[in-house]
Amino acid sequence: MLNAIIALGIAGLVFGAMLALAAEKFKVEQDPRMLEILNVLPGANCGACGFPGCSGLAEAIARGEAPANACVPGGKAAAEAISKIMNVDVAESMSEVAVVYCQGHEHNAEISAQYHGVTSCKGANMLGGHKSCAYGCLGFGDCVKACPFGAMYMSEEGLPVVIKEKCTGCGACAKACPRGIIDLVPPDKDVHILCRSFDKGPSVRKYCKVGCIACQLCVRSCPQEAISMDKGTLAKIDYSLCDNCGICATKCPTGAIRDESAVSREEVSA
Amino acid sequence: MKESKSSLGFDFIKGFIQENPTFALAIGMCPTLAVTTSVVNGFWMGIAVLFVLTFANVFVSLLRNFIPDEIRIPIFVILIATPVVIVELVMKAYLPAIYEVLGIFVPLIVVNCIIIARAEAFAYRNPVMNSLMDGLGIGAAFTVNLMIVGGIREFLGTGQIVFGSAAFPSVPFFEPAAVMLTPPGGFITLGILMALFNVTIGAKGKTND
Amino acid sequence: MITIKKVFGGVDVPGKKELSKDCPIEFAGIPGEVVLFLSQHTGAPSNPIVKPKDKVLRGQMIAEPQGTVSAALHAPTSGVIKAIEPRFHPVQARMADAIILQPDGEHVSDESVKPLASDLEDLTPEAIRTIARQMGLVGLGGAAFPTAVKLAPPENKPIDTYLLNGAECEPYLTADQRLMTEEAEKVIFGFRAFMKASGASRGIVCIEDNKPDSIEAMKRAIQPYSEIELAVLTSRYPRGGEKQLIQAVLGREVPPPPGLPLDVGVIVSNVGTAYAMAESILEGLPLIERIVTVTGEGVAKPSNFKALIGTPLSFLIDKAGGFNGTPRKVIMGGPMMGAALRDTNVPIVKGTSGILVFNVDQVVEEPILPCIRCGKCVDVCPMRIQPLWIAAYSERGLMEQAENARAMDCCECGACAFACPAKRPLVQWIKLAKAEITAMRRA
Amino acid sequence: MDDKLLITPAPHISSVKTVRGIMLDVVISLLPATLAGIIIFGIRSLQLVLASVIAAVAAEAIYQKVAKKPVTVNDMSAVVTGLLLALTLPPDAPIWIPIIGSAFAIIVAKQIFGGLGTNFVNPALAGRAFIVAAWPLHMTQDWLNPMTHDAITGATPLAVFNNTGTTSLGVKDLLLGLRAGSLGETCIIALLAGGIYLIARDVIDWRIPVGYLGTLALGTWIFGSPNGFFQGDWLSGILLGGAVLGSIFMATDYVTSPVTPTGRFYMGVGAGIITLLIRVWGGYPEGVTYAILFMNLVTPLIDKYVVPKYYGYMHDIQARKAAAGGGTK
Amino acid sequence: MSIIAIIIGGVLVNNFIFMQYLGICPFIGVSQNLETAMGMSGAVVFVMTIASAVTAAFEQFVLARFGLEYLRTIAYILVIAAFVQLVEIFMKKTLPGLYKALGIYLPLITTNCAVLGVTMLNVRQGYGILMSTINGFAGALGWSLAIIIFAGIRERWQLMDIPPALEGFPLALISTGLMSLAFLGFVGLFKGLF
Repeated sequence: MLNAIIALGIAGLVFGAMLALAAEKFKVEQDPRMLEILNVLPGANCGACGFPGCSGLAEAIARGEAPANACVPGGKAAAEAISKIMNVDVAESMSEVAVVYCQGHEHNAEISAQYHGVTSCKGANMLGGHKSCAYGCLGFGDCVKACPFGAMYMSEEGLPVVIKEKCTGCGACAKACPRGIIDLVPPDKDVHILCRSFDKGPSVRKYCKVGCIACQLCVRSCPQEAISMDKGTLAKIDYSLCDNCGICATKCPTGAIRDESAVSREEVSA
Repeated sequence: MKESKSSLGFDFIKGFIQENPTFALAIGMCPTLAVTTSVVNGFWMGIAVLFVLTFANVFVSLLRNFIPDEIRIPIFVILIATPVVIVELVMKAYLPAIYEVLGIFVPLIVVNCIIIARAEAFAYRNPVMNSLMDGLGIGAAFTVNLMIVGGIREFLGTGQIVFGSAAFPSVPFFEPAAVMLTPPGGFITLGILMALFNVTIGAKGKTND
Repeated sequence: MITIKKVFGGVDVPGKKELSKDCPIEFAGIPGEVVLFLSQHTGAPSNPIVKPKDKVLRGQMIAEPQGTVSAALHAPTSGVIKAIEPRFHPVQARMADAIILQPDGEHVSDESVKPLASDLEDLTPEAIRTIARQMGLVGLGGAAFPTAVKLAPPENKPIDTYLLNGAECEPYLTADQRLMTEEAEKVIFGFRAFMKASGASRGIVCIEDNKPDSIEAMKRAIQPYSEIELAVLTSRYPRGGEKQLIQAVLGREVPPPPGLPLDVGVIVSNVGTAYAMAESILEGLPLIERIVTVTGEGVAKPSNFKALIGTPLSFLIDKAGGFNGTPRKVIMGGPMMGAALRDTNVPIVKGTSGILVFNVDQVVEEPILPCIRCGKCVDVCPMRIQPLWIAAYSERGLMEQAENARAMDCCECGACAFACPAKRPLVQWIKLAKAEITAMRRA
Repeated sequence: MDDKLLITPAPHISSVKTVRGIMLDVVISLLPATLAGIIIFGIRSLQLVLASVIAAVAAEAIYQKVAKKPVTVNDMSAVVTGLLLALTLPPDAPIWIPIIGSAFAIIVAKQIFGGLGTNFVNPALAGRAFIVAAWPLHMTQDWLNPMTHDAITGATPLAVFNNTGTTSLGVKDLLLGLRAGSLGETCIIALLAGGIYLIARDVIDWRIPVGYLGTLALGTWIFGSPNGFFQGDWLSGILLGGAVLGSIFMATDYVTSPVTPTGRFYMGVGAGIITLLIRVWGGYPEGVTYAILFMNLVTPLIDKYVVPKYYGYMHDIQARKAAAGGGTK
Repeated sequence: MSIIAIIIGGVLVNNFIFMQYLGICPFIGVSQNLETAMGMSGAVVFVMTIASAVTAAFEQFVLARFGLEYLRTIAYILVIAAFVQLVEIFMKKTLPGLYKALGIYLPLITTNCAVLGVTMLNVRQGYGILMSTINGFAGALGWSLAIIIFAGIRERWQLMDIPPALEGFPLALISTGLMSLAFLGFVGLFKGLF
């Protein structure tokens, strides 16, 4: 009995002293957040997260390479604590939302060829696309796949739809779109000219029911003079001038301009 | 440290679903695989872990205000190793056959991630009663898990389930598959069970979004 | 005689040259509209020097090169400039600026179109390079690299050997074969001009053994010139790839990108380019026309045309007797590397060597299956990379791994996708990866 | 849609080879051996083969239906798996053995990893290894005598050979397959015919079977005799047991063998070494299954480290040096 | 000869992962890519070998001498934990290159049950200090072989469509099961030598 106490006591003392010494001696300058995270982590070093030990994970989280809930044994408590440490005003970053500038789904825009190859917009775009319009949406959903927040989906007609409430304005979809028809706009803007075709009016009319035919009715009707013609063939809204009045949307003969507030009003009344 | 507001009942029951150590958190794999060739082995292993876990949880929780943060891990290890040694000695004395079968996996409870994880993630920041319930709940869930895995492997591997003196009679025309008692059988059984847990219970009670 | 070295990889493809190999080159005629893209070559687009409504004459320069790596553009026939506007570019597969020319049918030549020299002795290397640049010469094998740039290797990389590429390993196409058979003398004249401009002391004409008539003609044409030799290659795709040709004929390997043939002292030019060079010197005629094979089971009368650059496909197909049945696929270029088009209302460009029309029977429409790792693509890849992995990484967006798997080395010959039993679009995936990697590197 | 032109990436022509065609070739090449098995061991063999194939196809179809994936049984890969599994069974095995084996092979070893092309072990061999571990007695004792079809007692010729280094069977019997053994492994002539067909059709790479059998022959010659080194009966060593079947039809499985020619050779040699290890010093009379399975496991490593030198490799370092030395592009 | 038998036994026959169920957590956790797996392997070989030696010495000179065998568990875990720390300190100072390669894996090893496991097995087998060291080394080699092979296989998972229910642990366990099926072939290998 005495032996046991003595042996363990001595061992404990020796090891404790050693560990304390080591902890003191090898304090390395590290990301303070990493140390904070390390403190919250269980310290079990079980490796279940796939990183070499808790410090490895803490470092990865601090660098943003691992999610806050990567620690399985730590569970919810650790995840919450870590996200608190890592929380860099996530809520405020929603300063913009994505808008898809095309309404040319399969019923609106002419399909001129059949495409068989890598099923992605990038792949189809490489071959010029299967739609007559060389500017419009290809409909394979590269943007939807790129969205890290699940804020987009493909409509039944084959156009990507942005769920405004979920969109954080990160721009991943815009980067993924090979035709550059997704842009980020201030979330309070409701009126958009949903066409990116620089083709002349007659050719647009030939292949798309909802394209901008450069008739300039919107330009003339806008009380704020916010709309101008880009390269003479495509109407464009200057969002800094637009006041959401929606008059242009009512004038547009092809329905290329969309007033979302009007749409939602209709939905409410219907 | 924020004190948990969860009820004692929840602390007990969560181990079976959201924080099921085997199926949801996938920790403590080694004993789960190694000793589950029969229900009985699983049961005793589970009880051993239950005891150690509860003991460690309670003491960590009791001492949580006196343990310095920097050296908490070594202290946890001591607080865990002590009940493990107790379990070892008790088992050796009263259940020598089981002790022999479980082999080194009894002392290895010391390095079982479940225990240190609970100590750190729960007991270190919760009151004693909650920690007690947490230890009992997780331990009980672990025991049940081991018995389920053990039961499946024992039945498929030997054709019957023996518990104490009772034995379920073998099914006619059923030729037991010895592979279930070997490592491949263990790995595959656990993998499939985990997948089943994922699509059924786990899908409903996800801890983290 | 040159011994041909062993080359790794490649595939045996059905040649199908018999459709058009005996059809003599005919002038296709003047179409109703000529569309001249400002970017028909590797490098910066040329800069238009005409305005809409301007009258131009055949051979008159209408766009000048912009920067070193660029090429001039000339009016292929006389007429009026209708517009300068975006049109669908068949090779780049996107809208690109083009000069639209309305021919007047007179086909009157500009006064600049007159013989510049009749003998190479009269020209310095510098003069030859200037002519190549003035005349808008680009490689006619497909890549359309400005010839003047190619002919001016940096001083620290001397050129010892010039290869004339008459391999034409793409199935179906016979433009080069006809050219070599019919215009052997001129081709060799142009080739000698190249050699002189580049300073190469040794020239080798490389032809695949499935063109005996061309071999015969070229053999006769090189007789007087001891510095030019003939290499007869066994036919196997992609023998005519620049790098594969150098490997087979000289046993040298070009360093991986951005390595160029001149890094190993070699320049390779297509026979069509040599012919255009000869035309430039002997006739003063810029690159305004080229030989185009219109062939495939889907055209009524496969032919080899001398066509004006900018002629619409539909015009040439009509000249070749129109469609033979319902077309399923129209390809600009050869079947291995050409681009499928969604309509025939696009013009040929300087790099267009053929137009291919397939009916349903010739078109593979198999579903894309998962990779079974048979390794056939590895066995055939002339660049000795492993297309299956690169494509798989590309499919999953793992571009860094694709880069590590040497995606950038790919020469896009299509041998892997040809060999793939699962009919996977390997080349397309690799091309996508290359585009992403290039973007990544630029960033 | 057909009135519209089709746009696809280049190339626009394609070889005649298809996945289905390749699988069909494998099935065709296995027919002689299957037929030989049926002749040698009786109609019982046919039942096993049918049970195995049907179970494999059914397992694939059912799994894909349940997992809501497109059903791809018409690519024939399940047929190949079922057939291969059946050929490795003792001819007197109960009929439920191949059924369970095939189901395990298809579902656990192949489909849950995503189906064709993604499994990392040969499904047929995984199925076989599973049933050997599950019902060892059936898999090691249910042998039949050739032609007479009566149950065999005592050790199989291979077990005898492993212990004594000799066999009472003549080369002619071995080639014709007149010996006890697994259903499809005995008739060497039929197997070789299938192998030659596959090599001629450019389906399999000769490097795997040659590397495998060559290594095994060499090893048997060196270590295979209890009397001392370099006295082993190497020919019987490769003809007895399942080495020929395994090396031609199983080690060459595309999905689970390396993609490069050199890698494939290593695969063959490695499998030969492990077979020898298990036969000469191991606890099982036969090591072909485990040898190939083990090589399946290291195939990703072989693929990663045994890669062909890319074009221009020789000049790469030189070119870099030149670039560093101020050379222009 | 018995040394060779121990090594082959540790690597192939009694492989820690496939036969002994030891060190499963890091085996599954740290096998997502080959480089990490190799770093981990190096660290495990290093620590397991020396931990075996140290605990065997501790057993012989302390526990056995004073009749304290019942404290083995607690003593070993302390010895190993302290030892790993010491190694870390030592390595950082004297072998910075090696530390860079292996150092980050060291903390993970303390709780690798294979390390404590192998020391326990050594005692049960009655191995002396030398044999313990060899056994620890062999076991670590076997563990490394397993994780490196597995990492190779897992690197391919990024190219596969895995059903969501199976993602992560379930598929890893089933794969391990299939791998251990292959390792079953080594059962009984060199039986005569043991």
